[in-house]
Amino acid sequence: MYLDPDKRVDLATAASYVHDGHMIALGGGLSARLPMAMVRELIRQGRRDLHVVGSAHSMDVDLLIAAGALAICEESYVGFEQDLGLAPAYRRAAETGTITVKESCCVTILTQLRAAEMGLPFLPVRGIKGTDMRRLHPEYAETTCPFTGEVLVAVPPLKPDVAIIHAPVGDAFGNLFMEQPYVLDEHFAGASNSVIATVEKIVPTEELHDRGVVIPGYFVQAIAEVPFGAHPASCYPSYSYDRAHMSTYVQAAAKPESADGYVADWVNVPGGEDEYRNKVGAESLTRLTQWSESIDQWKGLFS
Amino acid sequence: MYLDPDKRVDLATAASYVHDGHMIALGGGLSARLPMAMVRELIRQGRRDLHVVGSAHSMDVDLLIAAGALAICEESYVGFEQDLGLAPAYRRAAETGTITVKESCCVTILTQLRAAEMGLPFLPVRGIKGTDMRRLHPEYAETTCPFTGEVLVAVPPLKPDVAIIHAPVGDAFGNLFMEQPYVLDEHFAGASNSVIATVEKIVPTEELHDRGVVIPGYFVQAIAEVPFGAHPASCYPSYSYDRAHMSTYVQAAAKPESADGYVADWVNVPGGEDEYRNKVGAESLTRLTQWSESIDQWKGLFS
Amino acid sequence: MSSYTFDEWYVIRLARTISDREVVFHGFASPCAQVAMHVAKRTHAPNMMLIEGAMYAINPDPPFIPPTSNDSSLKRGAAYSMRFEEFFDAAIRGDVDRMFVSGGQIDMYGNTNVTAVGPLERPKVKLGGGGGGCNISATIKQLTLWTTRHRSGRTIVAECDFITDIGHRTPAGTREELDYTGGGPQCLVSELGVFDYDSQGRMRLQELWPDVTVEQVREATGFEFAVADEVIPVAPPTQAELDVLRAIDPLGVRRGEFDPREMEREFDLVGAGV
Amino acid sequence: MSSYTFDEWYVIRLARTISDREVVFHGFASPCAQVAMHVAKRTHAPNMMLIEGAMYAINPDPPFIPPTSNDSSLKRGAAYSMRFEEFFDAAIRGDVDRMFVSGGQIDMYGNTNVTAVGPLERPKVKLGGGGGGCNISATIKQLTLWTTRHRSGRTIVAECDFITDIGHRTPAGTREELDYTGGGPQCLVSELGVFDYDSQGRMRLQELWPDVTVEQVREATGFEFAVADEVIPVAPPTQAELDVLRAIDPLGVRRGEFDPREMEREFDLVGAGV
Repeated sequence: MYLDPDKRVDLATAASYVHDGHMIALGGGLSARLPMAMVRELIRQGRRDLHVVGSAHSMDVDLLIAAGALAICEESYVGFEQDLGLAPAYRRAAETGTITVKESCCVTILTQLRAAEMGLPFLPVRGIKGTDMRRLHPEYAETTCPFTGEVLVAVPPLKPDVAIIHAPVGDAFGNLFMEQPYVLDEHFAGASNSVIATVEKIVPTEELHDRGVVIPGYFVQAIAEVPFGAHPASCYPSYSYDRAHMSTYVQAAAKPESADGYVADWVNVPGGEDEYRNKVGAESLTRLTQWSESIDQWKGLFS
Repeated sequence: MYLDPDKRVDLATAASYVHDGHMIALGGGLSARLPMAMVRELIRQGRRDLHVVGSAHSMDVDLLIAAGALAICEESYVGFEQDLGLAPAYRRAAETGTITVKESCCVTILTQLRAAEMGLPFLPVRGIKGTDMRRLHPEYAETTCPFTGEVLVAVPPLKPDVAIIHAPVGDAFGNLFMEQPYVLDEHFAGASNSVIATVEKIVPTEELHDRGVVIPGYFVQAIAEVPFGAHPASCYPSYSYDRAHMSTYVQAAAKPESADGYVADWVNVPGGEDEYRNKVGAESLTRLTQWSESIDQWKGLFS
Repeated sequence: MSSYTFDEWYVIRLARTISDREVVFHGFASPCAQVAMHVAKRTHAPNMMLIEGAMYAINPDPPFIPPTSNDSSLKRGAAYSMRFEEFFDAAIRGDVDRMFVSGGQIDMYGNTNVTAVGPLERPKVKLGGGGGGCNISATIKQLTLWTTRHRSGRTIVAECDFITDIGHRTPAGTREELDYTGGGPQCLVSELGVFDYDSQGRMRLQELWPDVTVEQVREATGFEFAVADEVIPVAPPTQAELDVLRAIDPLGVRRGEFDPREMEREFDLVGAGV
Repeated sequence: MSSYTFDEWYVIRLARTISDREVVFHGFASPCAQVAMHVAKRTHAPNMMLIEGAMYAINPDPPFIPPTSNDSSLKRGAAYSMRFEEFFDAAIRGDVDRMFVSGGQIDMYGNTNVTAVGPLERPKVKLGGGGGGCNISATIKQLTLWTTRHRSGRTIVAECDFITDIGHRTPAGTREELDYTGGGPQCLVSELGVFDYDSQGRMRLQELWPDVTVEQVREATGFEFAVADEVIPVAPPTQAELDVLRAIDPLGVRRGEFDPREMEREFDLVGAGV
């Protein structure tokens, strides 16, 4: 439990809590609330050999792989759905063996996080038997129900070293408000040794209370205010996702050289997040915040 | 899952879903949000041999015992705290052996409800070992962690036939809003075969959505509008608890004859809940709703 | 009489695999299934409970289907959104009636592979992964399988290189032997035909699109499959279904699942190729 | 110099068992512990995390302590209230530093009985029950035991008729043998004295109230207990502590725990009986 009343730090300091070789959990999912600013900062700081666990993700994981920061990927999905297709860097790394793929299932990951949250050394999980998932997970075992005799797969707790969560607003203590879907963020917070949070805006606690605390601050070790910290993912109600930028990334990541180019141009820039935002451009960013003005405007962001 | 768009019924119809011998879960806890109107209606309808499961309760369980409706009590606590003391009917029934006491622990009950919610035939629970709880629960077993070798107590799922939940507001589909503490209500809803709900007021879904749905309507089989349906327990934000009435009950329940008198005077009345509310009196009820007018007024309800 | 394209008809056929009063779920990256659920809810299955993909929103009324599964537009109008664990718990304990499942490979018994084509250690194609399908395919009551890539010859295969989601039986045994309570695949809708599963859990051709022959299906399929005594043509869509479909998917995200050649298949309202 | 009553001093002594920066919990039906936590938070332990009894509210600022543990007044000013499972999960996984535990019976090792006095099948007194104490007494880091009924002679007993909450060892073994990670009882505060536990987990007298003798404690205790080399008087409360206590508990709910005779014990600010 982290009891300091004021945990505000800058992005670089927050990122320093993540060490080489850490097991990390990335908040949000697919195109929503990905902690992209923190991902970029970890790359800037040269983090290596990370082990990422979670459910369905996209550019956050792929960019860490493209930048050579990831050693083990234990997600249930990495990709850009039917719209932009397979995750280029993930695919290449998996096919050439430069990362260890420990693909998992949402239910299994959830169960392993719950084991950590509940302080239990194992939990049974229904499913897995009969599939090939155990070929990727020699660490699973079996357990027999003492009441029914049913044999179930037993999974160990999953305790990430750090959960990295981005939210629209938070307070100095680290209380976080976010909209649904929370995805696994609540469980990441409960299962991890610490949470480092980035938020669009740090507000007084009273304001946060009125909106509703989703992740309590006692799980949070550090909080940094980073506007557009999820870009190019969405962070509702602040902004929608930047489909054009995601598409630019997917095209660049298709080849190692152009992937390096993306990292050089957008991530490893001397001005950090300020420079990133400038490069994306105020006009583009503002457009993403205007999703709520009309259905046509919203829909227009996806055309 | 209960998918009817309109599940509104009267209290008597809602109560008819509870059958003799059912395992029931009562929502709320201690002096808050107890489903007292439904408890009274079950007594009026002569329900027998009920098996109640839950955490810390008071007059709801004690009144069911006083009226002879309960056969098995599997709660973690039944009483009136330090203020009004031990639960008279519960105590008498336990000491004379007229009910079966399967006292449990909040964590164990929670774990057993989770097993039902998660569709698992057992779950391990930390604790219990070394205490005398297993003397009350021969159904528990043991399981060995396949990773650490630790022996833990294994508990079976707990699937109540009916969860009986009272909330300040709901809609026709059965979506319910309530304030914290939710106690075990969410888990009762997920683990039980059905939920029957009473609410202070049924409102349009849009209004409920703005306040926030806590229990989704797909768990709810029937919903009845019953003003002061938790009295003499509280149902915030509508009203505080009626300490004087609780005290009247505790005094009456101290002896079998006066306990019968309470049931005759307050429960088995021909006019049902209308008569109950009349008897409590509009003035008393109104006073309980005025808790929010000032701190002194609120505090005054407890003096 | 207006004409319609194959993607429209296909999604409407998918929608018809849903019965009224079912609790139905689609995963992310599944626009055809996603649009099909909204079509069903707005036509023949008004009392189904629609669980919206990655949002877990209950019966939302989105203004449009966006090209990503967890956009906020997809929970508009929903009084409630499940938490992650609420949905998966419901699926595991058997409270979900139907899920849509697809895969890079699908075998005779309806097992699917969304993990990797080729050897696991050095795959030829690393697919995205299965989300939660692995576990919940065991317990959800019925599965609708779908693919828009049957014609490729690489999708409906004798044996999956990796079994991610479970069909009627795997080398480890039948569903009964594995203690699984879900019923497994009920049907497979492909861009060539519609299949059910026989009592042994094997795929069987039941319906054909009017511009496809049994021979074409055989050529595209990696194993011998049974054929129903009477193979019937897929019933044409109604104007009401087409109207609903076009209203809910103005961006045409469903089309992202198809090979461009399939887009050339166009029909009129009696169901004949034009 | 103003005088104060025993219940006030007692609660303040209980408050002092809390260290700053601890995560602390009291159960329901525990007004002395409840008030003590608010006193500690407002005096020497401003950075403790106070988890409010049956509300699971974090660091609330209630306008008064009501006579029931889940009244809405008890979450006033809290930015967050834990769900039931959030609290109990935290307690089981070891994230809670201290819990207050009492009982109708408390034995030499700090095991407590809140279930039944007398034979289990036909108890002499059926107590209310233990809430969540049974499980979480195993894993919470430190326990503060308290009783206001030591003098009765029936509370501090050689052996509990039923062990609901676990102390340092039970007939089934020590905490280590039972794989329990919590440290067990750290101290026991009674209306006669204050005890700690020795390396064998046995109760040991450390402090006495000024109006109590060791002999009186012996008479009231059901077993031979060790006595510290130097038994010190309980340190008197400060005016600041008394002010805070009186402000937070204007209804005097703490008094409900005491035998009326204890209310006659009155002191002045140097700690001597008057």
